Amino acid sequence: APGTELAAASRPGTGPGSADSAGGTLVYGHQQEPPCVHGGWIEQGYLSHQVLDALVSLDEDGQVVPWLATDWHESADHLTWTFTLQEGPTFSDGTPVDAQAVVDNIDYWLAGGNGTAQVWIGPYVDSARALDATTVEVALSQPYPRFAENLTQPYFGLQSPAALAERTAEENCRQPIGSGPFTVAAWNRGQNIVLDRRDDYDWAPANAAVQGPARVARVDWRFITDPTARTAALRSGEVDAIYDIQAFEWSALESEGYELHRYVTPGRPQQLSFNTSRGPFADERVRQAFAYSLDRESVVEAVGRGVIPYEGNGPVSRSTPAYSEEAAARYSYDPERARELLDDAGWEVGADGVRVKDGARLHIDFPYAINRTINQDGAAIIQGLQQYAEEVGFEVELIPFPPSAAAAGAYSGPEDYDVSIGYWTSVNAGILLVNWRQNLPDSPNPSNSAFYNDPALEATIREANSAVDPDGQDALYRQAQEYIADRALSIGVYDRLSTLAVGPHVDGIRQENSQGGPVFHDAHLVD
Amino acid sequence: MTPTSSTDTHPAGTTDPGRRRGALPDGTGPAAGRLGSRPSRPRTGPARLVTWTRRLGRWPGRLAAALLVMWGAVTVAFLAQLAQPGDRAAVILNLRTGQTQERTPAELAPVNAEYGFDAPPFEQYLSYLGGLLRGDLGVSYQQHRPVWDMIAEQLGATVALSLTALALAWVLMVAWVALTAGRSPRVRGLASTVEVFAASVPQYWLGVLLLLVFALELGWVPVVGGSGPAALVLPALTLAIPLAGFLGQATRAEFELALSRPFVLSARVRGMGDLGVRLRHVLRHAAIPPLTLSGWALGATVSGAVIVESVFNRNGIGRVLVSAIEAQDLPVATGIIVLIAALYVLVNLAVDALAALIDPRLKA
Amino acid sequence: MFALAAVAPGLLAPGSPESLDLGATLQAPSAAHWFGTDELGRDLYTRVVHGTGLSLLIGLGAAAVSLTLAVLLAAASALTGRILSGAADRTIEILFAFPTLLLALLLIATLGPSPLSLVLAVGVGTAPGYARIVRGQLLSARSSGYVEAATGLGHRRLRVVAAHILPNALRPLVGIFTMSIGQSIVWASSLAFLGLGVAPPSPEWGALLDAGRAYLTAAGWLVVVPGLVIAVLALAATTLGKHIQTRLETGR
Amino acid sequence: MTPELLTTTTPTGGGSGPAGSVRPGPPVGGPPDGLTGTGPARTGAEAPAGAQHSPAAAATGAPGGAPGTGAPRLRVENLHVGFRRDGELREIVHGLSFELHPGRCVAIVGESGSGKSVTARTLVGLPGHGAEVRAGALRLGDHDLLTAGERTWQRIRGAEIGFVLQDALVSLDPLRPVGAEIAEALRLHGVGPRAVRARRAVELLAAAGVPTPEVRARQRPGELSGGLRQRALIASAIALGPQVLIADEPTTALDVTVQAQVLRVFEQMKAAGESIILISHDLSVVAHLADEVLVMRGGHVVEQGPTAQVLARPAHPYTRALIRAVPSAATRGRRLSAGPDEADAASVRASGRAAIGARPERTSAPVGAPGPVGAQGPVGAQGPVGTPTEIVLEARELTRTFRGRRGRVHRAVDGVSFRLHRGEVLGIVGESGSGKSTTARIALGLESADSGTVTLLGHDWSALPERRRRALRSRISVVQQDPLSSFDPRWSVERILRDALSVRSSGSDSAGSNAAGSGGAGSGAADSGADPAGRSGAGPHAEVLRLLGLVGLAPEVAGRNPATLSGGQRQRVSIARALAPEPDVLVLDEAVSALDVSVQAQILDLLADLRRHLGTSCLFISHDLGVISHLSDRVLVMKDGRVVESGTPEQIFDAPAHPYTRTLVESLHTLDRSAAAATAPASARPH
Ligand SMILES: Nc1ncnc2c1ncn2[C@@H]1O[C@H](COP(=O)(O)OP(=O)(O)OP(=O)(O)O)[C@@H](O)[C@H]1O
Ligand SMILES: Nc1ncnc2c1ncn2[C@@H]1O[C@H](COP(=O)(O)OP(=O)(O)OP(=O)(O)O)[C@@H](O)[C@H]1O
Ligand SMILES: [Mg+2]
Ligand SMILES: [Mg+2]
Repeated sequence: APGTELAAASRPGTGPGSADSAGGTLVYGHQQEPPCVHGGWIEQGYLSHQVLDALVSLDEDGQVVPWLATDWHESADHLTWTFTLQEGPTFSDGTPVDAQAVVDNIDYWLAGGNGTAQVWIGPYVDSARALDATTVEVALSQPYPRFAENLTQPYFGLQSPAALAERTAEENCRQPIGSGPFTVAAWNRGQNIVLDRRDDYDWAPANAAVQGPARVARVDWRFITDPTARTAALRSGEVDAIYDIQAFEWSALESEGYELHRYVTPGRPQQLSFNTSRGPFADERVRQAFAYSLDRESVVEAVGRGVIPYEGNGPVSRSTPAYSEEAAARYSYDPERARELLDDAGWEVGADGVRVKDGARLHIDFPYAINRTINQDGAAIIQGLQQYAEEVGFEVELIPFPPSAAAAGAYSGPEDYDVSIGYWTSVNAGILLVNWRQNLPDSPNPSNSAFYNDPALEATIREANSAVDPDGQDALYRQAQEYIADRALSIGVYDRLSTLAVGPHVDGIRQENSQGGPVFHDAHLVD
Repeated sequence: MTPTSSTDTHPAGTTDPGRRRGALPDGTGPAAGRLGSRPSRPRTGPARLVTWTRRLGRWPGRLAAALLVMWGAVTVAFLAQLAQPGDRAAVILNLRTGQTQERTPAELAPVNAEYGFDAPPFEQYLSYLGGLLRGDLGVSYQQHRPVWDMIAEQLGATVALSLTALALAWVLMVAWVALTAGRSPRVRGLASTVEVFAASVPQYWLGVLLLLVFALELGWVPVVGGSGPAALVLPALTLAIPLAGFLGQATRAEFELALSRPFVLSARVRGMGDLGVRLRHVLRHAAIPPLTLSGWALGATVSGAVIVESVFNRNGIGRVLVSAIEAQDLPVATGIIVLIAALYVLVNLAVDALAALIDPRLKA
Repeated sequence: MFALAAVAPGLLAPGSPESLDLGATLQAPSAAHWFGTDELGRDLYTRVVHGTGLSLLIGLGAAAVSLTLAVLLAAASALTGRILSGAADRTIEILFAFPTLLLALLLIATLGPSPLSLVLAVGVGTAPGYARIVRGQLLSARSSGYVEAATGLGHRRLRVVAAHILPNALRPLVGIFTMSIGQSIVWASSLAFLGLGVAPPSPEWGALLDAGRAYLTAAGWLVVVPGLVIAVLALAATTLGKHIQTRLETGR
Repeated sequence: MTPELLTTTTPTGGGSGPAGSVRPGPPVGGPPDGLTGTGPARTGAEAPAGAQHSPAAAATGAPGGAPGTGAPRLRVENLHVGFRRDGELREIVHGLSFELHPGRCVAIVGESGSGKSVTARTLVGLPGHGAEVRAGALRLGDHDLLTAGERTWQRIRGAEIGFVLQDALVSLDPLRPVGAEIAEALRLHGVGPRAVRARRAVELLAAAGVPTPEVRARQRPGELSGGLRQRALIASAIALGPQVLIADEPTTALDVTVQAQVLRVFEQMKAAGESIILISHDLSVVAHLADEVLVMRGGHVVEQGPTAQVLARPAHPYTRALIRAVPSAATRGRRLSAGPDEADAASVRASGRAAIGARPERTSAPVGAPGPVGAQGPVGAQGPVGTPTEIVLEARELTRTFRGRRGRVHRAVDGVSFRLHRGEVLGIVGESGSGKSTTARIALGLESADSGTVTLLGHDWSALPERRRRALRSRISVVQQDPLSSFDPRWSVERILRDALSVRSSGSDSAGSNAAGSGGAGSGAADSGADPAGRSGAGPHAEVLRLLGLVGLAPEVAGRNPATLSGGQRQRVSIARALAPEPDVLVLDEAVSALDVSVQAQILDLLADLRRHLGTSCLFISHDLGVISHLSDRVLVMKDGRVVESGTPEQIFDAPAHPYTRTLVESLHTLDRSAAAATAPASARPH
């Protein structure tokens, strides 16, 4: 299972089909409120997964299993994929989920309707067409052996083509029409989203614990930003389950009898991307010195309290297939080495301990999107890192910026930072292409947060993405990771977690396997 | 916030000694007097007119002043937003796509055209003002919804919070001041220290502590109760305690002054008990300064709401405002500012009317 | 005490406010750590002491900005000719219609978060309130018996303003200034709470509070202590200010 | 509750009275307004009737000041009252005893601060914060007041003792209609439903002599004149028909006309058998009403006895001084202050003369010189009035309107004209709001007139722009009623006077900048450097001392802050400041109204001296006819902004022409007559 661990009293779904308590409202406390119910951000994916069904699903063993598509196969030349749909599913507006609907959605993704969906399939999918009512054929430009696996990510939830065509973007944002087990009944901004069960739902994915409609009548998806309040609300019974548990609460909640779920998100972990385009980190030695100066492991251990795993690998996390242990082992704490490298690079220790070169101080701007990509534990870890870096003569200015500023694109340009921290979830190492594709004038890649343009690296990654032999593919992915680690373009800090704490009255909440979001279809309330 | 001194107790522009004096000489003035050599002739013509415009004059004048304040507020808000760093079109694009990145001019051009950002600022300003006059606050960059809808959606929660807090503050303050004012020096010292302390307490800190004690430890009130009345208690209390301390300071000075007035003794010698005098006579006299401050305080609770709403996970204008300002969602931010200014103006008119009810001498 | 902490924090707390002790995170107050430790094992007592300087500086700076602005506006409103005075009056009213935090937010959004913009934001945010107070003082001084007496003696207006109106009206400002230091620190910490304060790991009190909030249930001292320190300082400053003010008013 | 109460207080058992005393029968008609019955049903319509029945009651009281013949309603024996502050006890009243019998009036007179009000408040159990009361006995009927608890007190107050507070003008809640205040007294003692109380309030107002009581009951104190307010207050005090009424300075601050009306109300009540404790420093009022007088000074009773005896043959020097200090037409030209003050005054005269002699002679620059001051004939109060001398200040047809409430145009000054000759005192008298102050302010150039002109020393004063006026400002100066507010609170007396001196030498604006050293070291004035006025010759400090000497203040006053001075001293500083520029005209606006009679006497004497020696012309404004007639050479009577009459005091007070003046003077005479009667031998008393 890609990184899915079930801590504490983890139970597989209690016996399927038991109609013991079909109904009730499940109250769930989430930490962030996205601008739309669907979209390219993981927070949107978590939501849309309750409402929009996808073609395929990922099971606990990392296998792609049927959902709306009962069957799929790759052509011999690996350039054509054919999906066969099950008959019967409908969108909640009544439109049937047929081949044309799938084609329309693929076109919608390709056109940028969902930024993340586009970066995953855009470079590979040429076109899609409906062969008949239940058969879709997708033509690729290059082999893309993990195409189906990628489609298990919640960004690929299907929407009613009628809704896409006829409703405004705002309406689809607020209340997308999918074929999922729930529909959006109401969105009280700042407060909650109410998801109502679709009683005629009968096309759950193959890995679902129960088939048929969801067992709870309603999910009250509350937004509780403050972690303390979230945990408190769980303890007081105001909510049945919460997302994102603080590390220091983990063992307490465990001993209090809450069911805890921990999922290490595959894809890019919480890593430091150095701005290689300008400033001190344009110099590889300075990047390496910075990396050596940090006792990342100790800081993460202290703050993470055994819950948050240390991650040495920058490009991908330990739960990602083709993870390179070797890349992860680079740059263990060695302040002496760091000092030597800085000396080498010409940064002399100044009067106040900060190194200087040509009159410029070794000043590092380190912005991070607090409460968006970085939670409170993350913020503490960053402060710990800062302390270590300053030991060897860096002057690190932490610039936490709020979620809405992040949404508005603050601190994203090459002039805005020297080092940045962030994650990018994905189901596999294909994320490398998203993050490391060159940022060129005619094909810009704003996701290349190191501002590092290297045709060789890109070529390796592209080769890996299209490698049909799984072992060969993994080797290429590892090679790319080590390449990045060698040059200290990005170093890992800790793995991003998707954690859930579930109260004693709820059974059957599970975490989706591609990204770790909660799945409420199987959940039910017990007395 | 701030004016911890009770010196400034006059309602805006009503009983302002200097101003009144300054305003008198014109109008009736020397000109009318010099017209005739016999000043005792019956008043006709100009004087009559003056009287009439005077009689009518109060309300139009105030309304004009109110409009002026609102216009000023709109302008300040507009300018502040213009002065913000970053390109508004880029912001809009990022908000639309959920991305956080820089944009190329080619990408920005259509957005600029769509929102009229390519027009000179003054033209933008005029068109914004025009929109306001039509009651159109624009459309949110973030949510692509009319600002009016967004505000309307959140207004109720904040207004309920503000009003509850204000009412609670008054209850706390009146009880506290009425019980402690004019007692022995030690009690007075303690009481006013408590007031100053209450007024000095950071709101969010208080909120967090209340949350910790009453919601987390004792479990008396819900942590995230949504919009029910139980969930209103702690947030309102959080706003009310500092406010009560603040109002208390202004009231106490006036209360003690009123207590020392002869009419208090005169009520006592009539056989009235101490508490009776305090509540029936003195309180009314001491009520004007805190009442005047309440107009401002209601505005200030909006400041408080920004904080309290995030401590208690309440929805409301405050949170919308903060996120709009952070995200440079200009129409939303300006819309809320206009609303707050309007609220301020309205409340102050109401306060003036109320003050005149409490102290009929103010009608003059 | 606060002054000492501000000027020479090292005397009261010899350690570094930022040194980590990853083996002793979130420790409750004890003999070794009077105020306990935070999530990175930093000693809260040391941090609070070392934060005094910056917190006070922000308070002082904001109070200075605020009162300077207030005096300018008030003087323009109370002592100048009709047009200027009207304009100043309106400006005060308009700014006054903005809740303090709103003005501060707008300013910080414009300037970007930093200690300096914090000072400016709080200063500008609180100025209209003080401007009204000062204006009231000026007006009452202007219409006072002694000003009339001086006019009656035939002194020039400028002299009357300089010798009587300004000194008498501005004298209470000493007290107000002290009071506003405390209030400014509270405001600054409110902004910190909204994530617009001084960036970590600075031990500025508002920042401490904000950071401690996440550990409320497990390490309440991280919130209680800085909040208490802020409130006590504000109380001390306000009380001192009031004291000064009454002393000045009673002419002693 | 009320009926019970009243039954217990109607003295039935002799226990409370002195042993073996024969209790006089209950006053005829019982409590005057007949509330003894079932309360609400009985209304006060009977009150006036009761009042008419009761002269008999008064008669049963011991006439001729022979107390102790019956059970007193109130017995006070060796009363001590002190205040504890910071642990330290300061005794204010030292051993005061008296008895109050039905239908009798005991008066307490004495200087300000002598403890009169404290005594009165003690009698209703409200002496004030931190008070400690000791007494041999303090009994009201059956109540031992020394041990009374708060609940007992609440029942006594209002119902058994009515209290009219000293500050009548501010003793009613300004926010509520007076009717509500009266009804409140009824409500507190459980009288009737609301409607009945409201009706009763109107009746009580009527009983207190308020015309159109229905209208007045709905008005707030601010809408009533002082006299009406005073009567409304009395109405609330007598609402429950208390047997004892304490009236603390019930007539101070009232116009004479109103004074007379208020006194009539008291007379009626006394006649109805009520006992009255009257506190006043106004001897004519006391003489009018009281049977017995206690003279207090510094908390001690210095003299006590039947009114006639005390006033006619005062035994104590203080009493004599007090009687002497009351100004009136009869005291014209006489010194009012006496005793040790006589010596003061002498020294003032001496130093004044010395000062005048010492300073360089002054030539009045702009005006045709009237010759040196010393050369001028004595223009005392006795001086010939009609002597044609130079006119220093002339007002012609002054008019000033104010915009009042709701845009109503209010004519504060309406065609006022007057002339002030050199060395003359022109008195302006008139009721409150008649425009006296506004006239003065226009004369001073501090207020502009709508029309009319003011001429100062031949200059068209009212038409000059302020810039040109400045040079002339030193020729006219003002002494205000409330001197404290006219001093910069930061400045010492020395600095205040130096500042005033600095404008003296200014024939031109720029003069006086040649500060000849700041020689006034040791004076305690910190900012001598700020003073631009260094006159050659005498240093500024010497000048300050000379001014202080002129107004009879010790040199050490120079270093003090006015806030720390007594009222009299402050007023003297204010006069010194006014004199500093050596003005030709001095405007005194109610300059003595706020002062205690004895201090007032000192100031009036000082003014008389100064005028005699400096020859300054005075515009003297007061609502006190006594003061005016004591001091003025000519009098202007104002009413509603107009001058209704003018002439010499003799003309005005002996043969008033205008109806308003007539009522004014009549009331004055009533009081004078009773005062005269009181001071006459007891056998000659008219009653
Ligand atoms: N509550 C109090 N605490 C302390 N001292 C008091 C208090 N009330 C009055 N005194 C003092 O008692 C003294 C007597 O005051 P009181 O008011 O009785 O004077 P008075 O004779 O009525 O004077 P006036 O003629 O001015 O009314 C004054 O020195 C006053 O300061
Ligand atoms: N600045 C002003 N604005 C409005 N009305 C005024 C002003 N000054 C005086 N008045 C009104 O003019 C009238 C005359 O006032 P003024 O002070 O001259 O009376 P006065 O005779 O001195 O009375 P008092 O004996 O009470 O001092 C009053 O009705 C007063 O209310
Ligand atoms: Mg008194
Ligand atoms: Mg007057």
